[in-house]
Amino acid sequence: MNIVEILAIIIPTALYSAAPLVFTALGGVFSERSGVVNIGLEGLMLFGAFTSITTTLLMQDSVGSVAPWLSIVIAGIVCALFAIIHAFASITLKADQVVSGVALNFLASGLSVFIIKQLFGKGQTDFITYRVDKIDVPVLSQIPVLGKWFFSSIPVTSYLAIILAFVCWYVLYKTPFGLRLRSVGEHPMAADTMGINVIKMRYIGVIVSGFFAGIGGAVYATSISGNFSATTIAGQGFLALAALIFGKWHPLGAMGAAIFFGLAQSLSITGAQIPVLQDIPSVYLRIAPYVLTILALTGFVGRAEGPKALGTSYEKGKR
Amino acid sequence: ACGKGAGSNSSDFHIGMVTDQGGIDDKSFNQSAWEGIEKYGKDHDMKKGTDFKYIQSTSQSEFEPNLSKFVDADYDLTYGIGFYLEDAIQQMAEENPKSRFALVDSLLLDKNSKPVFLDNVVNITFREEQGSFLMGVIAAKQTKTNKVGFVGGANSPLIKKFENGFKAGVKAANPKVEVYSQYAGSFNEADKGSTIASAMYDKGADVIYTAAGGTGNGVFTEAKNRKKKGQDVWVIGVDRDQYQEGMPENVTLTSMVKRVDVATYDISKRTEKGNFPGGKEIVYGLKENAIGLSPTKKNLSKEELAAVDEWKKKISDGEVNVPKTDDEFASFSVK
Amino acid sequence: MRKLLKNNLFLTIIIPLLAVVLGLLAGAIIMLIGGYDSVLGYTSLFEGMIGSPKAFGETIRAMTPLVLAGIAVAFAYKTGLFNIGVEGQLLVGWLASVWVGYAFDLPKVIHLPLAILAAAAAGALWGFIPGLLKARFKVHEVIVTIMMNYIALYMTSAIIKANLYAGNEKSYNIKETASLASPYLQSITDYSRMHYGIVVALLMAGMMWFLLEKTTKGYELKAVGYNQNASQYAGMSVVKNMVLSMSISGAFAGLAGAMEGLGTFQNMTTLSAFTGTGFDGIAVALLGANHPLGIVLAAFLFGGLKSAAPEMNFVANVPSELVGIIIALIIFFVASSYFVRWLLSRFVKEDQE
Amino acid sequence: MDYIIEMLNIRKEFPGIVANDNITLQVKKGEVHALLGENGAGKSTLMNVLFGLYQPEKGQIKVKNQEVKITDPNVANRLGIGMVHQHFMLVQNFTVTENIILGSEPTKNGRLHTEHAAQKIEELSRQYGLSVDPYAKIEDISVGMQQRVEILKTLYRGAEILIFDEPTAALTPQEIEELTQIMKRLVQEGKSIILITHKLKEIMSICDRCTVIRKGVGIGTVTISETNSDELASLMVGREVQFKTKKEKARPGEAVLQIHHLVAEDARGVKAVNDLDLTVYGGEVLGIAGVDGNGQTELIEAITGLRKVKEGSILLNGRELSTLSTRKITELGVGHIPQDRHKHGLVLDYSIGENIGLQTYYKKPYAKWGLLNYKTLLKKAKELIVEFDVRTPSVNTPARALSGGNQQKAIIAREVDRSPDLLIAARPTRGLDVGAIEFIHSRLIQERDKGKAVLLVSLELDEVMNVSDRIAVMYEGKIVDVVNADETTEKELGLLMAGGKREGKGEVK
Ligand SMILES: Nc1ncnc2c1ncn2[C@@H]1O[C@H](COP(=O)(O)OP(=O)(O)OP(=O)(O)O)[C@@H](O)[C@H]1O
Ligand SMILES: Nc1ncnc2c1ncn2[C@@H]1O[C@H](COP(=O)(O)OP(=O)(O)OP(=O)(O)O)[C@@H](O)[C@H]1O
Ligand SMILES: [Mg+2]
Ligand SMILES: [Mg+2]
Repeated sequence: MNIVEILAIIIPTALYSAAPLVFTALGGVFSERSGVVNIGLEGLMLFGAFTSITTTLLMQDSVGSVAPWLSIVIAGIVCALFAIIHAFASITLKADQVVSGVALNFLASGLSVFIIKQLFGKGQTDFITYRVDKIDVPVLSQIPVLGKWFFSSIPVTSYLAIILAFVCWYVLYKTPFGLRLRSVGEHPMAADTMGINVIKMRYIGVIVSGFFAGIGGAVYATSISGNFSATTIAGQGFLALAALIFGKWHPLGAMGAAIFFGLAQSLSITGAQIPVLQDIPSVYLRIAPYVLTILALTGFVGRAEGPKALGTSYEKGKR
Repeated sequence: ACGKGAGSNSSDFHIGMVTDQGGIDDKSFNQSAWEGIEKYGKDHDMKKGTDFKYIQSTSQSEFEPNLSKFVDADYDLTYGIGFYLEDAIQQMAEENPKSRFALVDSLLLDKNSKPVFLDNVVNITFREEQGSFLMGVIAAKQTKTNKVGFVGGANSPLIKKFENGFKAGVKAANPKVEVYSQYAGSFNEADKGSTIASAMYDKGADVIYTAAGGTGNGVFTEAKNRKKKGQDVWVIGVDRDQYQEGMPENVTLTSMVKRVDVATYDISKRTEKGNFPGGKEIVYGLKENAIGLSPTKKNLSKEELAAVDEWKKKISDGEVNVPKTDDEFASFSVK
Repeated sequence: MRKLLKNNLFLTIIIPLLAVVLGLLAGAIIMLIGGYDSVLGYTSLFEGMIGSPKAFGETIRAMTPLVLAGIAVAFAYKTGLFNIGVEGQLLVGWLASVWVGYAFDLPKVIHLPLAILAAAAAGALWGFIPGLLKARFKVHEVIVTIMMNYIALYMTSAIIKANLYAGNEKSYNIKETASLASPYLQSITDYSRMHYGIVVALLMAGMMWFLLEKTTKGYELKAVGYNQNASQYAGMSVVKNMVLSMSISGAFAGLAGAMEGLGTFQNMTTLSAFTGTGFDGIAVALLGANHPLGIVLAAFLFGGLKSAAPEMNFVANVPSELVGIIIALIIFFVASSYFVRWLLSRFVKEDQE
Repeated sequence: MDYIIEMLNIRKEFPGIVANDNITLQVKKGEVHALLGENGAGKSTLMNVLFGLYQPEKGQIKVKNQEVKITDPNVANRLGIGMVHQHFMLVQNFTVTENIILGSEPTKNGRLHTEHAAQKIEELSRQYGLSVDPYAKIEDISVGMQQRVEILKTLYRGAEILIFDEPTAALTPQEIEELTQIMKRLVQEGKSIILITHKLKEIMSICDRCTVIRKGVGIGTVTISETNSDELASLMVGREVQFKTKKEKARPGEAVLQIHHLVAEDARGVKAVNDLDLTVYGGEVLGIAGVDGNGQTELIEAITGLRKVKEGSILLNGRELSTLSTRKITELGVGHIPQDRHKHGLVLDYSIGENIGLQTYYKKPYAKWGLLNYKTLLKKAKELIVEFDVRTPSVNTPARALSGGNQQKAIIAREVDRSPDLLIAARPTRGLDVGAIEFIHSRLIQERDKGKAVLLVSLELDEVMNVSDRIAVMYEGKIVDVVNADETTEKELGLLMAGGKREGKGEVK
């Protein structure tokens, strides 16, 4: 296999498996930019996967192939609501944000399987009939080389994720809303003196993160796993969190980091199929993505400076 | 814990089962094992939940306590499903010589990991390699590219049986066919499954045999995506008839079914009849119809089926000895 | 009552208790909604926790690694670091203990401590790396520890496969001389798997408290956690203290691994997914308000609930996941009760002076 | 008589304290009205009430004779009330414009319309003589500049009444001068100003009237033209206050600190201390005068081992320091009162007692074999709290909850108690009231009289002149001249600080 063919395997699979991380990491950007740590991404993602699969299973006979798409939206909404728990505990009740995030994870995993057992009488759902499929982009996929790399056998969701990253960037850096959200995460008291409702902004941040993380989980479920069980989401949320920090809390950075994971992942997996890499012991290939990330951070990315007020609850008149 | 016959005494024979972390509805051997017990229960009007019952293990540390629940409630026979329960079964069996256990998929191993046998434990194992061999034959006949793939879960002796059996079958049916094989490293990473499959398909394989549990889901996903786009690719399922998983795109060529239910039914019967085969390894294979082709054969051609029957006979007659390990495969050949 | 409210200790105790009660109440409601017999559910749950000597023994066994995971998280937390790498540190500790426990032939007095130390050392190393990267290169410890978790997960399996493989996806068993298992403890808890690890765990909890509250090192570690500039100004080495803090935290986590390797299982399986103990550790630390005593109690509760879940499932058919839900709710209530605490503290301020 | 602002019988309580007890404040249109009081007297609180950050328990607020309820800063803004906070309310990594428009952003079809805003800001800053670059990031601009941004924030919202909470505490003399001009300008343009400051000189120079608060209670309002600083001071503290710290002539001894050809770089790698020579003798206070940013900070950090020494030598009693660690240097007898008490001086989350132990916790008798003996540590702390009259509920109160004044006293207690041969005091009276200042200055003199060397760095000329025996003027990383305090004048120093030379004398190297 020559390099062109190898890339034609690696890039599409990377974009394919990166999409859920991108969505989730973008969600994280909103929450943490508003000053609320969100360890709960894992739980939100899991709950999104759960919601999308259940709803798809319930809808698919009636609505057919649009079921997964509907379910993704529903998952987003449900998780936006689910995230309110985190918001209420950590913003209104001033609970330690990490604590309530962790609690959210426990709750999500317990509740989802519990409900599954209620609904289907078993801890693992059937497979959905209609999924989010990989597609070849008409015309573009015909372009020599590039077509195979970037426009073949990639699900629409991957493109949506990338587009969304740019939308988020625009919203956060080019609109009043974004300016206010970021100010609340940097210096809530300053924002307050400028008449910005800190509490409200933070709620929005957390709820948006729930929405996107839910979509992230749903995308994973409907485009990759195809069913839901306790182990469907196992750590992807934490990877998304890492991507968000890796990307320095910037939408495009987070997207880049998520795709970087995707690439490293698919390289490490397809490695066993690639002539040169074949001979490397598989364990090295498996840990490569994580080692690479650490090296990248240590090497060139360096210090990740989070929002100044990240993790602190806001009290009027506290110095 | 509650004593035997809590509720009613519809029967004085009690069967317990402890799943491994896969859970009761793993679409695999836990589920199949339970189906066998359930069937046996129904046939002998035993009461589900009291006369026959299962506990799911959510973590490795629960195996032992879960088994002991049945011991304490002195059930007559307790199944431990999957080799992960080996230690726990051994421990419990030694502590409770009166209770009888059945361990699926493994022998008991001693300190130097040599097999040991306890009189109150029956070891149930299967000749997965035989079934896998037939899958290999089918794959070799089916492929148009002369390339096929095998995707395994964790790289363990058990899954190795699937791989080597498969490779042997391919080799036997058509030595020119190349087999790509790769292990995902775990049974629950669908994304890895689909990435591996995608790589194999891209390299020209058109049939993939998957023995990888949830990781296999990814293989199906990938195949369906490609079938949709008109690519002629197939998946061979494992453990149960995975025809449904292949729908609606219909990518399941066939499945290697491992009838754990046959075994659990059989052992339960023997035990109730009073001849519990303790201290033995009971092996189930083609001969016992505990290993074989899925009932759904829609996608198989006449000659594929013919070939299958031919090899089945050879194997049953012991003409062909299907390799389990890499070494056995290395020295495997058919005249 | 006022008087009591002033007593902070009283608050620290009453609030978690309250949270636990509320959590269980909520759990009962969920059971009812799910159409289960919540009375039977809870009776069996408590049966499974402390109903019999054996159940009790299993609860202790289950809590042992949780205590250590908990203090690992808490220690880092108290020194201004967030260690979600406990999972990985636990895994390498587990492997190290098993390896030493298997590979050497020594008298127990040497072998057992050696195996335990090996676990601590391995865990410490796994904490040292993120600590160093944080201190030297300002790399966020959260990412690095997450990455280190995966590296640990895959490397431990690979090493077992390569060097310790006894078949059936597990390593060789450790030698008797390295085992924490105790026939005595087992016999008094009619053959639970309770082992001497609990002693280690409790000692370490005491150790953490002593280290942070009674030593100059602890004073430094906390100072660096609160304000690096001031610590530098006072002549403390920020880098050294950060690295040390993460290493110690990692060592605790590594010991949690030893509890599994030398105590409960006597070997290690080639895991393909995380054990979750590390993340439970975060919950335990938080419920225990990062205080050693609180952590021990929290670990007892979580350990008990977890080890009793199957019993509840067995007797009352309530899905084990309910326990997860209850735990989550308890954490929420505790977390939110910092708000209550804050409110009360305001009252208290008022009527002094 | 029409007032633009009337705060009548305001009462504001915080758990534990009554911050404002029945205070009345009446501001005329177009005047500069001073609000004077000790640390913790309740000035900021009162202003935060006016600005809508706090709600009063009792009292009435009128703006232009209309009774109003100021429920949050938005309302205040709408009523034309703007506030320049004591601790700046600026988002560090935002640009000037972003900070100013925050909360009332101009948009063009949903998109931030920064260019437009930037123009408006430029016009404003031209109108009021504040030269501010709208596109600069806050973290890159000087404190004085930042304050002007705060002012622009209020003007941008069309404020009629501007509140300044201790605006000069953080400023250099030059910046203070500029600020005074700006205020005068604002008043000309018809604005009214409420000014909180501890510096009576400023009040005397620019204010029309002054309201005095003591421990939360309104003492009264005086017209500046009819009073003098002494009266104001005693009104505020409730007793006579000593301004000119009294001290006998210094009796200098051996050279304690000798610096030769010292070079140290700042964060950006620029030579902030550039070939500097300086000697401080025992038994004298050497003051370093200079405009902020001429290397004072770097110099101190170099001496105390917090910053790498590039070249040159630093000798303490003949012992080389430049290669030693901060701890070693401290142990050799250097005391350091840092210029930012919150950043360097204190661990705000530690109790005041623990903070007092910050330099000695590891030494006998507080520690043995690595074990910390809290009992002795806190016992010692209690003694010092009494000796230096640090006003705190208890030794276990977190440092965070103390007033800057008291926080500063605690730090001084800690450093002075070790009776170091060299005591470095960097801007020791920042933000403090005259009472506290008086106390701190006298402690510095006491150390001198014990024969210790005291190195005082301050941006406030009268502090330097008042406390020091000799004054070294620092300019662009060098000591440009050393003069005797009682022989020099503010004018001369001002000249030197601006890089000029003293007539009759060549530039000293
Ligand atoms: N947010 C708060 N919570 C509790 N107490 C407070 C708060 N803010 C101020 N106080 C108390 O109110 C009193 C007055 O505080 P305030 O900030 O008004 O003093 P100040 O006059 O501004 O002092 P300074 O001159 O140091 O600025 C202080 O004793 C302080 O303890
Ligand atoms: N959150 C708070 N809790 C308790 N007291 C507070 C709080 N915020 C401010 N204070 C009190 O308000 C008073 C003045 O606070 P302020 O912010 O003006 O500090 P300061 O004393 O002026 O010192 P500096 O000006 O150097 O910050 C102090 O007595 C301080 O204790
Ligand atoms: Mg103030
Ligand atoms: Mg002040």
